[in-house]
Amino acid sequence: MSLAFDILLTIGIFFTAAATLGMRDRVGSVVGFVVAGLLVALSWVRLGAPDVALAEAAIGAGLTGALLLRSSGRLKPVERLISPPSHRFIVALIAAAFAGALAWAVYTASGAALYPALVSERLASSGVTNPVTAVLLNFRAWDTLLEIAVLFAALILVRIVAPAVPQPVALGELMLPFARIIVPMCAFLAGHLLWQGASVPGGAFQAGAMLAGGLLVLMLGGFAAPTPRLMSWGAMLALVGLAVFSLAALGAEVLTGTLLLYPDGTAKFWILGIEAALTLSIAAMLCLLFCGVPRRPLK
Amino acid sequence: MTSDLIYICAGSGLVGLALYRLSTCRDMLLRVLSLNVLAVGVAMLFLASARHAGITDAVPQAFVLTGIVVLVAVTAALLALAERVDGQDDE
Amino acid sequence: MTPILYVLGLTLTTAGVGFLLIAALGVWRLPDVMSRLHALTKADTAGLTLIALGAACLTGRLDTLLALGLCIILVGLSGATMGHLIARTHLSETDSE
Amino acid sequence: MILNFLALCTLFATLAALPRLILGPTAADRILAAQLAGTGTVATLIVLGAADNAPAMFDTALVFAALSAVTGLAFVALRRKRL
Repeated sequence: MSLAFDILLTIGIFFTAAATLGMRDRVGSVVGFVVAGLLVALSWVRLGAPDVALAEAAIGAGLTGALLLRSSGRLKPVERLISPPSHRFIVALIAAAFAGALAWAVYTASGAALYPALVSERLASSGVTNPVTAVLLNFRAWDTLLEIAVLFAALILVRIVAPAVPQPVALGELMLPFARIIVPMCAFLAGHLLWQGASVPGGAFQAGAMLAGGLLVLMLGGFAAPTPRLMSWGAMLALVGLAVFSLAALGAEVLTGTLLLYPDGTAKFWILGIEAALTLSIAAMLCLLFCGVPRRPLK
Repeated sequence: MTSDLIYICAGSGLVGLALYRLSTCRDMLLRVLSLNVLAVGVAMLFLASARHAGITDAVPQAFVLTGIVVLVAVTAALLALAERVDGQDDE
Repeated sequence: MTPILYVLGLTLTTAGVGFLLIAALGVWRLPDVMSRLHALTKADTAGLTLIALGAACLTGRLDTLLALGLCIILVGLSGATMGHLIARTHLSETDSE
Repeated sequence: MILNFLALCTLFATLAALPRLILGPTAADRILAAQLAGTGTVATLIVLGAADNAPAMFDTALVFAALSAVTGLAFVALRRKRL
């Protein structure tokens, strides 16, 4: 029965993705992609990766859809396919052959599991009990630091390109009770995910995306217009996460002589401190990626 | 093991679909969507091959998690660029 | 887990799944936006509420009851609000044409 | 076993949103389909969580439930800005 579930799910994902990429209607493509994201989150759950499913849920349901819808309204109508049928046929053949080769290569690769033993061996000294959080913020914290830097680089690019700030229309009086319940719930869930990330699935990224979703509801409902002043504060907050993480890396270097190797016994405090700063900073960055960054210099 | 095979097939199918769309389509939004589908396919291959005896390896999970966050940043940057390019054509 | 709770949970969940399938059928088959909206908002929320209550009975733990209760509230709230907003947008667009 | 079958049914209800999504005809229909798929996904996660007795799935369901309105909200709020 669960095999039937997996088969139906994967067929659904593939079909939705194909329909999404083949539609001529912009709203249809974007909504199709969001629905594909829902199904993909289900498949992460089935693959035993609840941390990834949480992140996909928080980002895919909230931010990606809003971002794509914003752009779909501004871009020109879909251009017709220009490639001639013979060209398309050849490309389809090559893509299918590549996909087949990829499936064969992954399936026959000898999956020597090196990491699980290493992770479970060191988990006790990492300060947390959720192995994914341990990998993200202790064993490979260096990667996470660079990831925040990548987010910040994208933010700088958005600032240079400067897309127009979204101007949501008024949505009527029913929005107020809705926002009054949803926004505090988002903030509460973000805190919950951040705190429980140490032991069970959750963590800074999920919490940050959740918080960004709440802020998007505020912005789209017309309760918090993205003024330049507010956006400057957001940009400041976005920088705080990177700054705290870098300072923590340097502090750990001074204390232990190795970059991002936390002193014995205090790892939990380091991780929680970094995660709290990252949550706020990720929420600010995701929001600014949606509404743009002010171009005038910060005061 | 069979269910892993299903997800491996689906993942590589998504990769193939995304590559086909990337090379036959000129529309910018659809290209950004194709890139997203490509990333989902790769992530699915990663996670499906990370399962050993019912437990999913934590290191690939962390990679995929990082990938999702980076992907949304890349998407936002590309969309901002696409809007700018479309605006340029009008002038 | 007591058998009564188990049977109750299964019954509630099955009923909820039935409601959900009816909602899906309505969205698929009904002729225009307004009637589809009508099928969606009610049957959908009812189905999810029943499923969540059934799941709470099946797991029989208080902390999951809290999470599922929040789920019901959130889905009901966003379903109702979104139904209203979609109808509003649709009406204002058909009026202006 | 019964719960696994029920999960299959909820997944089927989720996928039943696809024809409406593809056929349209108006944009409101597509957003409607997304709303149905969102609720269906939450329901599937809840049934799967009850079947495997894994409360972690309820958290994912909760995240979806809280954010399911954001896409629709973006559609409605940014609607008149269309070119």
